[in-house]
Amino acid sequence: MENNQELTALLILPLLGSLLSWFIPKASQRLYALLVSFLQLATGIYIASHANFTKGGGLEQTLPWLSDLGIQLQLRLDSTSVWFVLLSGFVSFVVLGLKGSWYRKQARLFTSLSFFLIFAMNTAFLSTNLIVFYLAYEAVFIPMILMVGIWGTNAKATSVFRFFLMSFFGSILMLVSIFYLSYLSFLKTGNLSTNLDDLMKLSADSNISLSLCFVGFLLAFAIKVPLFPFHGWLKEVYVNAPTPATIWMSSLLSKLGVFGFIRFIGPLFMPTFVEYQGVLLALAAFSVIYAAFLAIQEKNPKSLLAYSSISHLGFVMLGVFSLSDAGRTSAIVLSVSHGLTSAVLFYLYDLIEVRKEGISMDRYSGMARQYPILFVCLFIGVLASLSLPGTFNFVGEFLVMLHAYPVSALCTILSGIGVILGSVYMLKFYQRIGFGKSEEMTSTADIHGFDLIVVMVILAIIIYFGFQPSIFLGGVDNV
Amino acid sequence: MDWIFVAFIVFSTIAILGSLMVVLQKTPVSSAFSLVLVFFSFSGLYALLGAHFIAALQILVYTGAIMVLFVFVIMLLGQDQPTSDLKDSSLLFKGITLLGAIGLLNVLLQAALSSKDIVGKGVYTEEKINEMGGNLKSISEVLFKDYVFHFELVSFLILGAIVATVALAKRKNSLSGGVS
Amino acid sequence: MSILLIVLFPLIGFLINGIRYIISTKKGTKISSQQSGMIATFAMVLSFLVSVYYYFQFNGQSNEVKLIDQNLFSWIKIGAFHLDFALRLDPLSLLFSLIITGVGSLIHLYSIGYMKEDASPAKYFSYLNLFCFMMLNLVLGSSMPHVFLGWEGVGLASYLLIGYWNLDVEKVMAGQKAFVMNRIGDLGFLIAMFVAYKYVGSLDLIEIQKSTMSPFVVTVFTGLVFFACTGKSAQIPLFTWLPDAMAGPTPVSALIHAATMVTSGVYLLNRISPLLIQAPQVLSVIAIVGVTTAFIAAIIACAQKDIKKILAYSTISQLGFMFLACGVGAFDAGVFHVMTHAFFKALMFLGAGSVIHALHEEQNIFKMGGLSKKLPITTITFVVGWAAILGIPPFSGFFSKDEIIIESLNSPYGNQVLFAMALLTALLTAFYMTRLLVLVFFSPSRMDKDVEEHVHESPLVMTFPLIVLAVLSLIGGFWHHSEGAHENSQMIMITSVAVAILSAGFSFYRYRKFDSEEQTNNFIENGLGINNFYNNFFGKGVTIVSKGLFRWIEAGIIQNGLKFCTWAVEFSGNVLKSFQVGSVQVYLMMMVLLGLSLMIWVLQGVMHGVLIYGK
Amino acid sequence: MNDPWLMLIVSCTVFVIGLIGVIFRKNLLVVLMSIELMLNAVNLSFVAFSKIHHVLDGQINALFVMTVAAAESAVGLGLVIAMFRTLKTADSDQIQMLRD
Repeated sequence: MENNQELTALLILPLLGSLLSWFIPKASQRLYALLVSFLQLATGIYIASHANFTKGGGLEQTLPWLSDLGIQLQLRLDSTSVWFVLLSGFVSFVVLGLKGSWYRKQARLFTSLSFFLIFAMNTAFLSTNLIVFYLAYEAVFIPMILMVGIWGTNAKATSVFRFFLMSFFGSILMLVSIFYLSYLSFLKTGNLSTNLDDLMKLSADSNISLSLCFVGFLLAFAIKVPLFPFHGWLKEVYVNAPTPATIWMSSLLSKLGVFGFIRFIGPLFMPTFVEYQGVLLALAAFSVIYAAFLAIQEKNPKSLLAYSSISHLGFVMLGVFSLSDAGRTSAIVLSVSHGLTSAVLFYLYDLIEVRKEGISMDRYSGMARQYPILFVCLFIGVLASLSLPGTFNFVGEFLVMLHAYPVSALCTILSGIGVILGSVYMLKFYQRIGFGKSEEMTSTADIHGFDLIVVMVILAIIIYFGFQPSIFLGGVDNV
Repeated sequence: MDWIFVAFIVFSTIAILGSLMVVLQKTPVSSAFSLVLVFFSFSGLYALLGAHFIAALQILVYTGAIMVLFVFVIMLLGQDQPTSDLKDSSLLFKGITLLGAIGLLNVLLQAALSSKDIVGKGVYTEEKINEMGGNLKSISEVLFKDYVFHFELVSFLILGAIVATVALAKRKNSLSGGVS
Repeated sequence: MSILLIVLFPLIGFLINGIRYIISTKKGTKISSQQSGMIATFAMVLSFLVSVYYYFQFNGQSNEVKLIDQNLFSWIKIGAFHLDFALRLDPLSLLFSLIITGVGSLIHLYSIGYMKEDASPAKYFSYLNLFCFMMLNLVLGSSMPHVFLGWEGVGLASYLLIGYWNLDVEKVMAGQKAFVMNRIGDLGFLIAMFVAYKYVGSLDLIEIQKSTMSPFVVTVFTGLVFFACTGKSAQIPLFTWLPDAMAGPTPVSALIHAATMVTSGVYLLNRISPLLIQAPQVLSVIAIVGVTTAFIAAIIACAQKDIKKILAYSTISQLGFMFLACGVGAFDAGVFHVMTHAFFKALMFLGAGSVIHALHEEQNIFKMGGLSKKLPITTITFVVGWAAILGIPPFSGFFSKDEIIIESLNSPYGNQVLFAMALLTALLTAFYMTRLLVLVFFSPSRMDKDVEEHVHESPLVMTFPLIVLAVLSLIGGFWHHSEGAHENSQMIMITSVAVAILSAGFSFYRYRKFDSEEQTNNFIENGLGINNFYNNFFGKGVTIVSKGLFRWIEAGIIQNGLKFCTWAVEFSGNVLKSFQVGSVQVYLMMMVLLGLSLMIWVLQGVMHGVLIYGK
Repeated sequence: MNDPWLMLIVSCTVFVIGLIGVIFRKNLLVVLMSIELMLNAVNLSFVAFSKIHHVLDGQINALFVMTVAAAESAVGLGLVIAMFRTLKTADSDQIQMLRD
């Protein structure tokens, strides 16, 4: 683990972007946002490319903060966090290019909130100090809720309230657990610390039962992911949020939960984790099927995508809960691929919605004939979502199931049924929008310009990594 | 029974009765005058304690400045009518409050009683103060050495109060049309 | 020369046509069918030539040499799991490549004529090339995930081509049905991979073949693979998608749903044949499923009116034969039948396409008749196909089919029941194929007048593939030499041919003068109700389950629970709000009371402290 | 004065009376006066403790409290005037605008 001063750049850049956006004229906000997020992505890639992640290596940076309370700004870029950080950079670049009401109404606020969100997200992904992680984890809410509140539609207030309530419930329990853990560590070592490395030593001590703390963390992250009984908030928020917020939620926010499982729950509570593995695997598998079933009967395309998101995240969790290094890496692969896929699907759906209002799964809209390129892109996105071999998602889902199978054959087979159901609802989604006879013709042009380039790039990445995923799999070479 | 104790009894009786009158009088003007009575008796109590400087200030600041302000405001607002606000509140409310107040008094008095046996450990005994040249000199010694920074800060506080008062008084035109 | 070229040419064709399609939609220009078709066909022909090159390479070599591995790149490498993206050519995959590229080229060629009027031929041909690319990946893949790539890829191409005319919702739904039912089978494939990885530690097909697993694991593994095959090869229980898949353009039906994709199940069973031998239970299940499928599909075919549906059920039936062959351990016979079937069934589908084309999309055989005079080439070639499927010597079908029938009795896994069923199926096959032939080509015309006037023979670009396939159907049988004839094989051969001819004769007699619509049994025509059963049981079942889950669990428990939580928060807020009466005095009172209680609580301790301090 | 702790009793009594006045009275002028009472009571105890402990800090504090009290009453009376202007009353229960 080498010490590196560059990591703060990943935090400072978005923060600066957030502040400076207030001084940029409204008309050039989109350009500015793209520029800053591109810079951010480039910085991320630059830093990541200079690090050596094999054998648990990475970059680390410690800045003193409230050292008396055992709180430090400890950042770590390792083979787990690097993909999430890069994903956040990439997705934000994609999302900020999307035109919409958010660039017409209070554009400065939107850009500012966006970069603040990225800042908080990156802090959460990088920090190994639990308190700092918690702060960032909560800070993510602020821009998220404001975005839904300001640019959202219909029942935004209730949905946001539920979202906040559930997430806050979980994270408060996590905070209490963090305090308790640091208290325990204080009792044991005499030093007050909330650093992951110090707290990790607790789980080795078999005398200390950490089940309650485990539950606290579990709830916080399971709500965020979300896992089956905790997914109630998701649909309404996804539907009512403006598209950038939806993409952020499905691509990044849910990954924050996954990341929490991998980064914190795994090292902190391994013995307890193993104890509850069976239940959790069952929950993950059930999530997959349950959400798939719900997606089938869904009439609103955006809700359908929301449920499909839950279903796919069930797979991710299956990988995490297999509790092996390979399973974890597979889960990361699937997380990244799902992040890209859902980003592109929501992105394209936004483009479709702009072209035609009132799309429902009840009838055929017949848009494919009119916008052939848009629908070619959408189809590839749908295929990726079906995890057809040759796409990045297949690699992830295949590896996840491959590594979950030895742990629990039943759960793997059950979640496999989700694959079948996935083809039912995703094809339905595509067919109902694209096929059939279209009633009226509008004059809006087919996908073009920036949108086309962005979508093509993501799709190219999805296909490229479908065949060359090795860059993601390096982390477990030493197994 | 030395004269100091007698003076103490007199002053404290006036103070307590006066403060009761402040609370119970119906017209604000009477309350204000009762308050003047209280201030005077407090000044006497300070003098009994040997805090002559504070005693003088008490007269100057409270009776001279604050009370004038009060009386001036009462006149300005025309609050010379007796009010019945004491009777307005419900009996339950009064009961609970009185009970609480008596409880508080009980606690405070216990605390006061417990300080009976305290033996002072500071350096400023009566002899020392006399040696230094009296109360005023010893206070200024402490005030301008140890507390000079705080003293300066207080001037800012007063400045702020002046500005605030002026601001409040000047808002006549802007406020009259807005709220009501 | 490298085997990569075999798969590369279709890919290039796919990309060229795909990009041309996108550019044309962008610019709004129209692409001619000839151009796109020639590109696609050329790609396939090149691929075919490479395959032929390897055929001559392999010819005369010993069996050990007949294996070429080509490692393209490292695909997935994680921990102990290492997977290469590698192609492998051996006699089995070479045979399949030859069929795919050879028959594929012909069908591409045929499509140029067939899709002449189509709006977006570039799209169509890019899909066809995509299909061939995926199919070649399927047969040339060296590891199970690679095969799976092709396996899912052909399903995708099949979906796209079935629903090619996507303005028609019915066709789209047929495509979806095919895709989803295939996916059900694919789940078996996936799990088979997991089982293999768990017990073998590798997914390379040769390693799996050579591995020694416990009998139970072998049974599970082969059973799962077989389940996957039933999906792709339209066997019981997953066969109902194939008749619906006829919604696609006819060349597609010929290529995908007759010659190549549906036979991939047979390919896969052959691939794992060393393991199948170790699992006799699975073998017998395969045989039973195969022969039952063959029989049931034949019965259903007898009552069909749609020319393509008859051919579709006939395909299912013939696939059943192939599975029967695999099930009785006669894997070679199965593969042989795949080849001959590819020839004659593609021929018949293309012939049917020619008829449909001539009659302007008319598919009901009772609205045809007497076409032999107007479509001479089509008729002659179709007759060849008919003779082949009936198993009349020396047509190709005779050799392969009779070998299967013989093996079903003689092989160590065969028995009389299988044999009897197979024979019965042959009888039915002869009946319904003759019915089709007679009603379409020889009986009195039942066509509408205006349709009849426009009937014309297809152009050369369509008849040429017919002729080639007819020749292949005629001579294809001689490529395979069956060894070790039993003493009763002569007898069986004669019996089966006799049965076929008798049945055909009866059918000919019955339908030769037919001039009205036949009253067929509705139950049989609708596929013995199996399709309806699936629709009602699984189709509606899924809907009911999903609606039920939504209604009872999602809306009932989860959403209401959430509502309750929000309500509880609001309620407690309201309760606390009632303390906010808006009177400063009350607030003060509360403050005093609270302060007092805090004071008492704190002072308890402080007073002790003071006392101690005092002392 | 040899028993300064007796002053504390006076101080406590006056304080509680002032408190009762703050709570009971609605006329803001009287409330302000009661607050002055309380401040004075505290001042007295400061001075008394200064005597008890032989330190002068108590008296200094009393000085500061006086200044604060002066500032407070000036601002408070200003507020009362401002309020009287808008609401035409000096009763505390009329100030409810922030409720609900």
